[in-house]
Amino acid sequence: MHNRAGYQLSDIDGRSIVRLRVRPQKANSAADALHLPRQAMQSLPGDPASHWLGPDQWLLTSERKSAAEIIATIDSTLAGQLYAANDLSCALACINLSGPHARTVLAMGCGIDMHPDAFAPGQCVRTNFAQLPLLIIASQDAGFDLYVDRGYAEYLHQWLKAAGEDPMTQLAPTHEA
Amino acid sequence: MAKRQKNRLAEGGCIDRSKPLAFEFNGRKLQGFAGDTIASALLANGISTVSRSFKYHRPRGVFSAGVEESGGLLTVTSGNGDIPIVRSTLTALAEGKIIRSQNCFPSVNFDLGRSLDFSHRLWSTGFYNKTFKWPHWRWYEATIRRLAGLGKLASGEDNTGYFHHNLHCDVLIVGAGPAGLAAALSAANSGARVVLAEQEHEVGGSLLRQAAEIDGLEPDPWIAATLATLRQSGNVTVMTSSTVCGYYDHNVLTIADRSDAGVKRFWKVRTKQVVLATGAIEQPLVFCNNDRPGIMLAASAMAYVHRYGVRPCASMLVATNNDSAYAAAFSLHDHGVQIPAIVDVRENIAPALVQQADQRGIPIMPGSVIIDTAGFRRLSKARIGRLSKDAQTVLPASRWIRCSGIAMSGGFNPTLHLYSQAGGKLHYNVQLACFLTATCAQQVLVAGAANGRFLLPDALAESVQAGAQAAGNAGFECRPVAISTSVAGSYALQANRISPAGDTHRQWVDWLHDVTVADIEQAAQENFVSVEHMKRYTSAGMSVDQGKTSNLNALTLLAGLTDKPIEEVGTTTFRPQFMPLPMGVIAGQRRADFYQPARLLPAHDWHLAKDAVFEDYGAWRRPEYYAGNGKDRAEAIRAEVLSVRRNAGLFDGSPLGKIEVKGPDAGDFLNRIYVNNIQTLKTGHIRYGLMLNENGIIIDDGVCARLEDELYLLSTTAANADRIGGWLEEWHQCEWPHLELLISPVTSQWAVITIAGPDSRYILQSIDSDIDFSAESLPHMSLSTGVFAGVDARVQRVSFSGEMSFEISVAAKHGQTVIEHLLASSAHLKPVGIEAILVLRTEKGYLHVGADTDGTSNALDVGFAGIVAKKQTDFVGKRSLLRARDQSAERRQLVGIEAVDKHENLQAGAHFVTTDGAAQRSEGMVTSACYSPTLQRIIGLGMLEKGFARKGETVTVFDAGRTFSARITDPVFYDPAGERLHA
Amino acid sequence: MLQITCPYCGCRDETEYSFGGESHVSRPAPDAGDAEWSDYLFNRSNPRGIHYERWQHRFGCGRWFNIARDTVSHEIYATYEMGDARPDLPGKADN
Amino acid sequence: MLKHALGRSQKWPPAWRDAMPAKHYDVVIVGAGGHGLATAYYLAKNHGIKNIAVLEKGYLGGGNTGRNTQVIRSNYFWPQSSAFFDRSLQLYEGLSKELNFNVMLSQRGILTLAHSHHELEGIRRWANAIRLNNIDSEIMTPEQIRELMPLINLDCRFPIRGGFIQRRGGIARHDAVAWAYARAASQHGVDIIQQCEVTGIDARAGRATGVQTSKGAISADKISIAVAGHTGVLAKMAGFRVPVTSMALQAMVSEPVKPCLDTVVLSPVIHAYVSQSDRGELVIGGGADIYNSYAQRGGIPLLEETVASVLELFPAFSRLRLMRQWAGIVDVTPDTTPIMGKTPVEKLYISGGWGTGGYKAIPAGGETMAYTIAEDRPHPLIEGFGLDRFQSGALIDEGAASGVAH
Ligand SMILES: Cc1cc2nc3c(=O)[nH]c(=O)nc-3n(C[C@H](O)[C@H](O)[C@H](O)COP(=O)(O)OP(=O)(O)OC[C@H]3O[C@@H](n4cnc5c(N)ncnc54)[C@H](O)[C@@H]3O)c2cc1C
Ligand SMILES: NC(=O)c1ccc[n+]([C@@H]2O[C@H](COP(=O)([O-])OP(=O)(O)OC[C@H]3O[C@@H](n4cnc5c(N)ncnc54)[C@H](O)[C@@H]3O)[C@@H](O)[C@H]2O)c1
Ligand SMILES: Cc1cc2nc3c(=O)[nH]c(=O)nc-3n(C[C@H](O)[C@H](O)[C@H](O)COP(=O)(O)O)c2cc1C
Ligand SMILES: [Zn+2]
Repeated sequence: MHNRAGYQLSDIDGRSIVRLRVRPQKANSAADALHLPRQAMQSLPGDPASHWLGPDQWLLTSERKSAAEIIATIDSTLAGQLYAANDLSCALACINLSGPHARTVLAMGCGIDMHPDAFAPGQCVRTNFAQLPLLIIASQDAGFDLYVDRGYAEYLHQWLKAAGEDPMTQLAPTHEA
Repeated sequence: MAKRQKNRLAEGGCIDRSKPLAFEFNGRKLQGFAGDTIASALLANGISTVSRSFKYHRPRGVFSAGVEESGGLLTVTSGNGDIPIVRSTLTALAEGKIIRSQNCFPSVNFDLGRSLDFSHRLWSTGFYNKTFKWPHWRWYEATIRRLAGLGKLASGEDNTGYFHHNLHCDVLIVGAGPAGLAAALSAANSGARVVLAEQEHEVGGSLLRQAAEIDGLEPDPWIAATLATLRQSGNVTVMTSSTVCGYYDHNVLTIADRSDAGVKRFWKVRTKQVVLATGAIEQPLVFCNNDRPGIMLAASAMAYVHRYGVRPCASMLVATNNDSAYAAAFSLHDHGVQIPAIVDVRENIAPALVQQADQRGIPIMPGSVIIDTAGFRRLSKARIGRLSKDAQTVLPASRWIRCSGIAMSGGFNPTLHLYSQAGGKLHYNVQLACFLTATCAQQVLVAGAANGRFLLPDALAESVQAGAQAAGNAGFECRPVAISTSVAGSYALQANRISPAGDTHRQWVDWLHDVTVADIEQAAQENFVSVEHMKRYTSAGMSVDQGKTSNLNALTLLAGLTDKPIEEVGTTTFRPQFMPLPMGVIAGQRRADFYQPARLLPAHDWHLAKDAVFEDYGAWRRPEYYAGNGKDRAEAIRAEVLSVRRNAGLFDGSPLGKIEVKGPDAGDFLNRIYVNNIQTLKTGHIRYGLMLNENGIIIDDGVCARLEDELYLLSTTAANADRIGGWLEEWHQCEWPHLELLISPVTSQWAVITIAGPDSRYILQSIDSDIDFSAESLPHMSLSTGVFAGVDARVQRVSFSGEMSFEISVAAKHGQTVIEHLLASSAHLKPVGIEAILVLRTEKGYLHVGADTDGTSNALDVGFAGIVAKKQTDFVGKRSLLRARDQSAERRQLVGIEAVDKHENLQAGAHFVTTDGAAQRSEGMVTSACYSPTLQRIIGLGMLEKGFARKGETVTVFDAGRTFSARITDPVFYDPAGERLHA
Repeated sequence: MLQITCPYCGCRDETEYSFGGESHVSRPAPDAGDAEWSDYLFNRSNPRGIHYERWQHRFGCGRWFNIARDTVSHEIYATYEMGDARPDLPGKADN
Repeated sequence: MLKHALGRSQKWPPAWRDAMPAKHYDVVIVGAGGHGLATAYYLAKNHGIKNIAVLEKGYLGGGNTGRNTQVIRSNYFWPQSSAFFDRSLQLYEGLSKELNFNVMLSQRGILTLAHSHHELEGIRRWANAIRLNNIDSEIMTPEQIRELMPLINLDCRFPIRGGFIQRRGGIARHDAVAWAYARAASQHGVDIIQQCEVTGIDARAGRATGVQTSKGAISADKISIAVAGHTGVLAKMAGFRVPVTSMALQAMVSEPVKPCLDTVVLSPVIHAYVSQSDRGELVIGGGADIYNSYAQRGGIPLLEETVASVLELFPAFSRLRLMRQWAGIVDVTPDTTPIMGKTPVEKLYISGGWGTGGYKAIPAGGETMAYTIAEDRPHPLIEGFGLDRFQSGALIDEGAASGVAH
């Protein structure tokens, strides 16, 4: 039996991550002011990229800007309003999952419909994945970014690796007797 | 050399004669072909007795060709241990399989357990309830247990890969017989996402076992063409060897998938619509000695010739109450099986059938039934009797007919297990003598034989509509395909399945549990007449096939015995699993390390390198102690404690729950949450607080820091962080949504490094930092922020050890470097694990929620009466503390304790006892205890009735049968004045 | 496995949520008598039929919301936000 | 038995009589589960009351009594619980003789596991409390545990550090208990009326006078409710509220195999318990689905969780097949202690709140309720189990104190 993994995992380090939370009544105005997605499960590209977490919160991520810079922009835009912008760059680890069987692997861990029509590039979803809270972002071109509490990153990594033992996640499924 | 397969036909069947497979059965080397099941290969080799029955150890043969199998349940070795109770009729043969009979000793052909059969009258229904009472059941239990059980637990390593998958679709079609395939064609045509699941290793269902013509094609080409169309459509997933086992709420179904060797998958399917095209299961006839090897279901016998190219026996008597067995008889005949007669309960038989039988020279015996069979190990003959006019008795004259097998048909019963699981109700159809669908709670359509359409044209016509309708219901265009068939056929039936003659003790109803007609009669006599009582008393339908071939006959009998219509008797409840499935499949990947996730500290690797011994505390994996230099547990903990008391210790407190609460109403909110007054807390300061539930019970404690005017940071115990976060949200969102505040959990963002001990200030001051660690600018219970060792840090001066102590929070990614930097800076600083911290806090009398308190401890029990009394405003749990019971002085209260004899081994879990008359009574217990290296004796904390008033008293401690004396003390053993804390 | 529709995120598995018990239970004032207080603490309507209950989308958006669910069939008749009034469900009697 | 084996045409006597409801009874008991039937039996036997009806909406013993995992033990933390449950165990020990029906009591021991040093302390606390309640309880080391059950995996995800065993604990055949009481009660003249659903409770001036049923109205001097998961529904008919939540508690059985587990084992952390029945199936229990339910069926998440837990403890069971999964509706109280005794309605009594653990309580539950009904005051063993404790705050919280409720 040959094992040709139909997916790849890579750790993504150094990304700045900020969570913004506002009062639900103020969510739309904050979203408009900061160009954040207003629609459920929506991710918007940009620097920072912004991802819908709930009707009153977003995750902002950036490769280039520091968390402090992102927060400073929020501070100036939402000055005088109640909001909470927390740097979570360390709290969350990010694992990128890509390859033709990435969706197969994701569907092994959670009940989200992984059909590309139901979860398309440009969308994000928070779910219970293999008993963990996980944010999955379907990027336009680079598979999926998975954001997990850093304490659980090792577990998640091992879990995702172990999924490769299922021939369904391998490039040439083996059907040996 | 493998023997010739004596019952294999020269041609035909979906097997590949060019791929022989060698296997072993009870030590005999045999051969089958690719495409065989174990059962078909055994039959091909002329093996009739394959196992022994559960209770009477009767010889049994292969009984069916499908999921309803009761005889061919065998132990199979396949490089994955010896697996018992394998369904030989559903398991594809593979090279090298070693197959054994089970439930027999010493061998399947000569089984000592058979003596149970000869004394069967002793073991009738309920025998264990009525006997074995004297002198006591325990005298018999072990023997009975050894006799019970089908096969031995699988042994050896389990190398199977078990995996879970989730799937969403619009239409799930269960069963890929002609009905399922037709429904799939229509559903696919609409553009819906379709899943078609079939439990057998190939699709086709009953088409594989019969001659037919669909769209001008024979079965095999039509199936192949249909599969090709479905695969091309792009929106259909066809799954084989995939049994739909459970139908749960909200249209979620589970599939056990065995399609890859060495791998078992469990699919959880969420679907908008379900089409059940699960076919029907042929029901057996009940007559005397109807369980001998060679007796099988007629459609199954037909399956062996058609699908596997195997003659089940050389000559088969066909017995039936309906038309369908004629096709079996003709098929068998046409494939070289001798048919001595067709025994039909009906007087009037369709002329077309009679004519076809005549053409083949097969005699028909109308109005007749089998009344007994004979044969030693294998069947040799059957006795036929003629029914009286009313079919209630058998006329005296009878005759024996020689045969080596019987193909019987009592008609079909739709496979509605999943329908019932889905909340479907069944009703009894008198004409078809079976149960059909009535109404269902969930979104399900039933088509084909499962819906009583036992003729191919009807089944196809209905199914193309059902497939389209399901897609339509799921929001797609309803586009049925057209399928034509020229087969006509007939399915007339007369309801009698049970022979009116013979010894009812020898008429099997449930083959697997050896339940006979006599057992059911007895149950009825004893008034176990509810169908559920009958089931439980006789255990009919409770074995591994869950009554697939016995339930209908059992309740037909019960109806007769109680003079009720079958409809009124009703069925027992159908439950998952439709077919039993290995527990490993259900657990999936959730094994060992993946059973529950472990949460690692930011500096996990560093702890590992320092010889930390880890244990799980809540979700976190934390250093219990550091076992450097071969230290044992106690020794290591002692040294760690002393390093804190004498110099300084470094403790990784990162798991501490951290939640920010921000907003103009944050203070107000927290004041409602904590027992303590938060409104008087000043910016830059910290307060210890207790949280209660509404019943006044302590649920957590921790400190609350006011970082800014409108920003607070709460610390919770590590294990409770997530729970408290959720709890705060619930109060805010559900009870006080008008309060202007935001709750932000930030636990993992920060590594928290605690430096505690008399040297701690000095050590911190030696590190490059702009934070002033002096007692004046950073007194106990205050905080400061700045740059520390080159990174941003917040320092809280709080203590869980009783020493001067600083909690340094830095971004988690810097945790390890800061730890390394600190340790490098001073030889006096030693890492300490969680056990040392627990000793330190016990010495200081600090509460450990969950150890010193449990779900019965309220705030007053731990000395919060003063704080509660002073606080004017309401808080969660306050009202409960006002109940007389909660205020009572009789309650268990927190105390310190030490053994009078200081060498006495005082342990947590011991109880305080008082003597109430003759009996000892617990007055509470030791909740924490440890050897205090500081005080050099064992000390403890406990909860004791009226404890606050009993300081100085000597009490009796009980532990594992021993008692000894102990003294009640103040809980604070160390530095009661707090000089070291405030230093 | 229940499929519960979060008003904010859409339909998800029951395993994404925490169950919060009966909704619309009002918290008495602090000066409530023992009887009223214990009724609030412990007694719930626990109906065989429609149960108005609250759930938190714990693994998703974190919001609490209400649903009306039949405790026999488990069918969910309505989903509504925290603070909204109990919806009228004509024809769906409490049994 | 032999008589029947030899004589062909011998008829078996009915286990119990079918009865049509009379107009009036001295005592009407709602619910023919173990508790209702045992109460009727002891009322007749110990208190000489003969004019009794037990009304059952389905078939007798078809509620939780007929679907539970059979665990019997008396190793409770609080003295009140221990005293009551041990009385029950003692009655169980003589039950087959008393009722002349083998209930197959198998005192094979029940072992509770600890998975960390701190749990071991908790176990010590618990085991000591039990011994002080005069109940047998022994702490065991991992090695002793392995000897008792060779298939156990001591090094599971949460390694087993020890446990404690009550050797007198074990299992008894659930159906047999219901049938044995039904048979004995019927012999004492009790009317057991099946397919008779109580739809209303009549009261006049705060005093219960009768019931409305699917078979008509029945008047009674005294009425007792013993309907387990439906306690809340019946209380509502009588106009008061009870602090119970009805939930679907799941159980499952595997295919039957030869003996492979001789003790009942339970883990509060790896949440599952398992024993092997005399017929060979593993009988497995876990938790309840998290939401209120009156549906006697279970969901997938708990199934997975429970099976995964069993396999953590016994990896050797991975290839054993699960045969059937079902659920029963249990009425869980806030302190996991039953509700027994009088109600706000005079002459109306209640035995409920049995939650996940009332099977083991059936004999003592019946005995003490019979006393309570006959004397119109709580039996001393159940004085603390009344409804009034919720108002006073005098909860008897087993779950909170020991971590295990049932
Ligand atoms: C899966 C499971 C596992 C369990 N495991 C254990 C265990 O291991 N050990 C243990 O000690 N306990 C266990 N229990 C709990 C135990 O089964 C119950 O506490 C006990 O059986 C309760 O007995 P009962 O007679 O009060 O109720 P039941 O046996 O439920 O009887 C109540 C009867 O009342 C009837 N009824 C309800 N409403 C009406 C009405 N309106 N009119 C007429 N009749 C009505 C019901 O049909 C039912 O037959 C378990 C329970 C379950 C569900
Ligand atoms: N001659 C008769 O009297 C008679 C009786 C019954 C069926 N049939 C034939 O069958 C035709 C009907 O075809 P059909 O498609 O309705 O039935 P079918 O028996 O051909 O197909 C049902 C299929 O469902 C599968 N199945 C059942 N339960 C399953 C589960 N839980 N998971 C996965 N697969 C499952 C079976 O393995 C089978 O392949 C009739 O028209 C007739 O030709 C004839
Ligand atoms: C201890 C115990 C053992 C059981 N063993 C079996 C069994 O061997 N076979 C079986 O089919 N069901 C078994 N059951 C389950 C019952 O068939 C049934 O599912 C359960 O009593 C619930 O009833 P219901 O499914 O009719 O609602 C057992 C139940 C219990 C409580
Ligand atoms: Zn949501």
